Amino acid sequence: MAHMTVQEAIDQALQEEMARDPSVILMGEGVATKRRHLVDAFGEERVRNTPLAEGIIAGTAVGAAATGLRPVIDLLFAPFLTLAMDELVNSAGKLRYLSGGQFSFPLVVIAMTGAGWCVGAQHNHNVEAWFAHAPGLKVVMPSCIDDFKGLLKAAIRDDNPVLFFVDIGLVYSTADLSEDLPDMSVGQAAVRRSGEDVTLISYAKTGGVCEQAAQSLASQGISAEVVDLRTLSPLDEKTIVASVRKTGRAVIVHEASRSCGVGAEVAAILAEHAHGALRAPVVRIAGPDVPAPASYPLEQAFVPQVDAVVGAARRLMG
Amino acid sequence: MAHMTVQEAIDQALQEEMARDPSVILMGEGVATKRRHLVDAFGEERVRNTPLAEGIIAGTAVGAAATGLRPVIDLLFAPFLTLAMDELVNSAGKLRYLSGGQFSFPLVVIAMTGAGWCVGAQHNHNVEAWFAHAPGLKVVMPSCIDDFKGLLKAAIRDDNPVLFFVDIGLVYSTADLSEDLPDMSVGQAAVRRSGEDVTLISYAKTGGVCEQAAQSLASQGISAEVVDLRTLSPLDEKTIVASVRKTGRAVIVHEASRSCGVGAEVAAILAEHAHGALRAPVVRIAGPDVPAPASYPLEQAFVPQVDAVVGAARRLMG
Amino acid sequence: MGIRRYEGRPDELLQAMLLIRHYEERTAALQAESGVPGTCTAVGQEAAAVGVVSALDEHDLILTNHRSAGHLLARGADPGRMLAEVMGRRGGYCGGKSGSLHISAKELGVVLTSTIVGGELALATGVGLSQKMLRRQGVVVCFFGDGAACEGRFHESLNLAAVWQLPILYVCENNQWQAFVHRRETMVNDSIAAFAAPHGIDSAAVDGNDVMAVRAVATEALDAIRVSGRPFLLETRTYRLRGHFEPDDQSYVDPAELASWRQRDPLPRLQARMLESGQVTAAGLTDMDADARRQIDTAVAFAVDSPFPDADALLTDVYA
Amino acid sequence: MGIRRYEGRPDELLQAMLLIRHYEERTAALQAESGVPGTCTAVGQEAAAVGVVSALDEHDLILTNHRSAGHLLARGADPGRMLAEVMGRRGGYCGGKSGSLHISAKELGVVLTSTIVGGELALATGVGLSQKMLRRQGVVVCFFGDGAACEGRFHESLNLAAVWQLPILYVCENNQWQAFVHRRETMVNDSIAAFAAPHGIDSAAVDGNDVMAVRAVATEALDAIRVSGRPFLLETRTYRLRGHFEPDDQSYVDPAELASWRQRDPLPRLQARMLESGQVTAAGLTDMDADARRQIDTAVAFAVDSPFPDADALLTDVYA
Ligand SMILES: Cc1ncc(C[n+]2csc(CCOP(=O)(O)OP(=O)(O)O)c2C)c(N)n1
Ligand SMILES: Cc1ncc(C[n+]2csc(CCOP(=O)(O)OP(=O)(O)O)c2C)c(N)n1
Ligand SMILES: [Mg+2]
Ligand SMILES: [Mg+2]
Repeated sequence: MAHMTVQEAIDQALQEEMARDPSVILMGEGVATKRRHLVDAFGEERVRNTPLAEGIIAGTAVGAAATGLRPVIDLLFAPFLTLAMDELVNSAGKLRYLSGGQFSFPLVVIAMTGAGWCVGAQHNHNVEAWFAHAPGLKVVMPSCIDDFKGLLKAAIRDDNPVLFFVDIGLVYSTADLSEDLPDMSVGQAAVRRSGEDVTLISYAKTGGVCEQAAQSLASQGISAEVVDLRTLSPLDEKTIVASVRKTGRAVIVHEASRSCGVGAEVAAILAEHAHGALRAPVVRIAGPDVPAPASYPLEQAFVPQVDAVVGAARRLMG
Repeated sequence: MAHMTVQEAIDQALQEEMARDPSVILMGEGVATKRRHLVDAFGEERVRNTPLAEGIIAGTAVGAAATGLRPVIDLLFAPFLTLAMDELVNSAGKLRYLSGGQFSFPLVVIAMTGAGWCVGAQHNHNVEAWFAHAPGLKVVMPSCIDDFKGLLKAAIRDDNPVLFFVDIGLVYSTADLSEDLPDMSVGQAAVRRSGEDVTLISYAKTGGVCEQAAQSLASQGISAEVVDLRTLSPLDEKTIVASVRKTGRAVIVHEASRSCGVGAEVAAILAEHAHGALRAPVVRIAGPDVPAPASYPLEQAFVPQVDAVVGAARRLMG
Repeated sequence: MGIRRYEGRPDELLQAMLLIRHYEERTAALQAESGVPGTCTAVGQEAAAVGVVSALDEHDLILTNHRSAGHLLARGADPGRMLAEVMGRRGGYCGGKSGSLHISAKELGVVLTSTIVGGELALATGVGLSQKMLRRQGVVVCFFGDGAACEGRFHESLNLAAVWQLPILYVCENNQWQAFVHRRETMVNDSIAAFAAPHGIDSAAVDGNDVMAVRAVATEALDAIRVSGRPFLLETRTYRLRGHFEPDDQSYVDPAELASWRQRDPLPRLQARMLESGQVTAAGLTDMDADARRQIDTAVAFAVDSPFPDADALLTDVYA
Repeated sequence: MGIRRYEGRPDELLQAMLLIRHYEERTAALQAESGVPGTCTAVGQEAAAVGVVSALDEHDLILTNHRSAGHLLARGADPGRMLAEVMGRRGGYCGGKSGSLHISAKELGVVLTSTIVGGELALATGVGLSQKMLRRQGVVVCFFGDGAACEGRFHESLNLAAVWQLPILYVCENNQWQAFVHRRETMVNDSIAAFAAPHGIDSAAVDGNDVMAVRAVATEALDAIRVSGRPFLLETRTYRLRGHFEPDDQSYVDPAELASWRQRDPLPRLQARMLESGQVTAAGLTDMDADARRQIDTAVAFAVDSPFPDADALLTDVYA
């Protein structure tokens, strides 16, 4: 076990996959500057700084993916994905289908998002749900260091386009990275803590919020199960439904805005497939439907807090 | 009452609002060609063909809206919005907030979407949920001719950016347009048909599907209430919840893909706020999570059909 | 049918142009008569397509857009499978899922067709990067319209190709129209080739209705790219003689402009030149025309016979 | 504090440049010492900002980006309200919601600041359209970086402004860096001004570290725009002497390049010229420096005293 930042775990994943497969390349505004060691290891051909133009970076990745390379692109902050939506949604997501299966698009898009740096809504906007609502794409958003490494490796090996979102609040957090990490695959949720009374469902930074809430609840005699979605598309419906069928109560937590977020999808799945088991209303604790402010206390107020999760779970217990 | 196409009703709305308010302008790829009569009425300054570049069309609208004009832009087909996401989401949706309220953005974006013309997924992709998941924007998607006119007028008068989606399947449908249309405002759902046993919730083209389903159900002794959302953001939660509290059952229908669609939000609202009243699982009948195919029978198979809605409602009745 | 090779003889080029012309007019007629889905035809632009495609070798790759029939047919596509695709039939190049707007045919090296205007420009650099990094032969040819040159992606693509030295032949088919907007309404200057220089790219503009001229300049450009590995921008100046998307009554088109370009129709122009120089007889021309027409008859029969896809095709080909 | 007017005297310009320099260095110091949020400073680029802004009249409007402090301060912004905004305080220009990256000040005509690179380019045409259609005086000045010139929006914006004849002065502050990427890595040619001509726009490039030269060419360009109503592209060639975003150790910067540009620091250059020509004494310079420093001291005190916004501010200013 090695103690390191999430950023370093991401680096390891890139390093290992680039070493394993010569068709993996890395492109982005500053990747060759910031990940100089990868240039040293794999050369300037495979680690490329780009012009400042997200659309063509993404388009280049899509074109390259269809013709033999496995590009990983770093588009920096999630709001910048707005400049690459055509390439990601209309090309990467649809051209396999529209061509009758002639092409596949093994590529990974990395982007940071979320509160923590007081940079405001043009750098901090959790748009992962957009891509869950776009066909042909997969969406991964890890909550812990092992998943950052393991799921990035899985995303690179996946033959489909994968959006890999990195929660800003976690980038420089440190933790122990497991040695002998098992091979992971995209699409599986994890039950982080087993419980009987209520299921707390979340992803990314709010995974930690839910684990803290579960501890607090435990001390109050409430047994909470904690489900970490890990992959937002395709969603692991089975794990979600099984947990809530067991506990009968669900609190869904994420930082992204509420309306049409991933939490809405989870709640809908529960309303459809766990209706009989639900002993209380489903509750969502989500970011408000407002842009993310820069001011520190406002940014904090945007993010779901442990207290709110604990309070919601207690209310559900009646 | 005049019989006309939806396209003509949209024209009337534009005509009336441009006559009423000289700051309303219309821009887009071909608007001056296709709506020559508006050029004749209001001049080339106010009705402008643009270069083929959705990003700058939208950006121009946003900049103009903040400084005294009320632009309406026609971006043709919804998938082309991918090229204007930065301007719509990061600028129109956020710069009021980030500037501490210094600017407002009265503008309307018109785009067509949906099945009916066999044009495939790069012209037919229902992305309205993306904008419901983006703060600061409003989203309207009418189902009937009166609403196409009345809500477009309301959207133009609204001081906020409004996405106005036109279902391709309705554009050339004809119907009687009410004279003396009352002033409408963005944000209100409509109960199209009152019922006791089950609520059918939908918008756009599937509104008609639900009304047909309700008729069919009536003949089978099931009384269905039909709710037309009309505005997808902000959602009229009150009307939705009140209806389902009354009927105890809900079938949500839309053509957009299921995952993280507007139907997910509606289902989540019901799971949160109508839990006690729900006598059966919530059901969503939505487009599949795949791109829209061009081939006629496949395109038809993509769209929710009356039979499926009737079947779902019957199953809920047990 | 595989990739079509050309020696560059006028009769070969004429034959390809006739096939395209008959294909396009037949799809338009089928639309008008039988409600077959509409298409974006490239009638009047056959020389621009055939001039460039005939200059390619079998390793070269093509990216195209909504107005692609000429490129595909010139490359050797089976008009039957093309029409089947237009009609949404199983026998189409994409199994009916594409319809006319995004037909790719990987077997012909026609990859990643996009109907998003400018879409192919964003993808071309990636294809060029693969060619370069995987040390493959073959230039990437990217066809796009004058309208696409208004999208910022055009510049982003040229710039990246220049910086990374990618083997891409950019071909702007400047047909004077962008759907229902005249090119003049969308740019101040008349030259699209002129956008190349500030990006550090060589360029040329050519009479796009003269197939031999197009072929000559395309050949030169391709040779230069094969040597230098650098991109090149070729503007073919031509005209869209039919409307944007069938049906289209062209009521918005200045009749004088249309008439003047009809005078420059690339087919009669090539035919006249061949007659003049004795490369063909009048009877020979009639035969060639009839032959192309027959091929289209066969194609229609194939397409009409091809079944629609099964319902379960709705859910396939989404993920690899 | 309102819009600042300039007669164009060197001492006025120097005063504005000193204020910016001290402001930027203080924000960097506050970041390093007190954990105040980081900023994108424009140390080394003061002449480019002051040269242009000092040439404006009170009707002109400014759009800027993440590296905006110089533009705002030159326009007369209160450094206290600027710093309060950086610190997320209620007394900031945007009530703390913006932070440093998108500070607008409508009262100064600094509108629609965007930290999306190229964002201001997409909005500028709309502001220009309002000016034109509402028959308002005032040119729209749009500041952006060499990096923004890589985004397609740059071209889309220039093109539309040319076609619609919008009164926009585009000012590219070519500071040789795009965050952690050198400009040379992102384009083949060295001239950004050269992109104007194919769009039908006039342009000029100027030594961006010579404030008098910048002011002169900006004045000329603005005069031309006021007469013609047409856009103009001005490239100011300058250098980002500090890092991209504080803290930044600039370890990736070639020390020789950095040193050579330090030699051309616009402040000592102007000071030396003023001394030489007798426009100021050494003591005068010392006084001016101390004065700017005092203004920043006052600003810091104001900002630190300004309270954070109330919690309910989270939900306000979303819809009009
Ligand atoms: C991004 C985008 N915007 C608009 C359209 C609608 N559209 C299809 S073709 C076309 C005109 C394209 O003009 P040009 O690039 O000159 O190609 P041409 O059709 O003339 O061959 C338009 C506006 C589209 N498909 N994609
Ligand atoms: C669309 C977008 N991409 C990337 C970024 C991250 N970023 C912020 S500033 C910057 C560099 C901008 O370079 P340039 O335009 O030259 O302006 P400068 O910072 O040099 O003033 C980058 C990459 C961003 N804010 N927006
Ligand atoms: Mg054209
Ligand atoms: Mg720069």
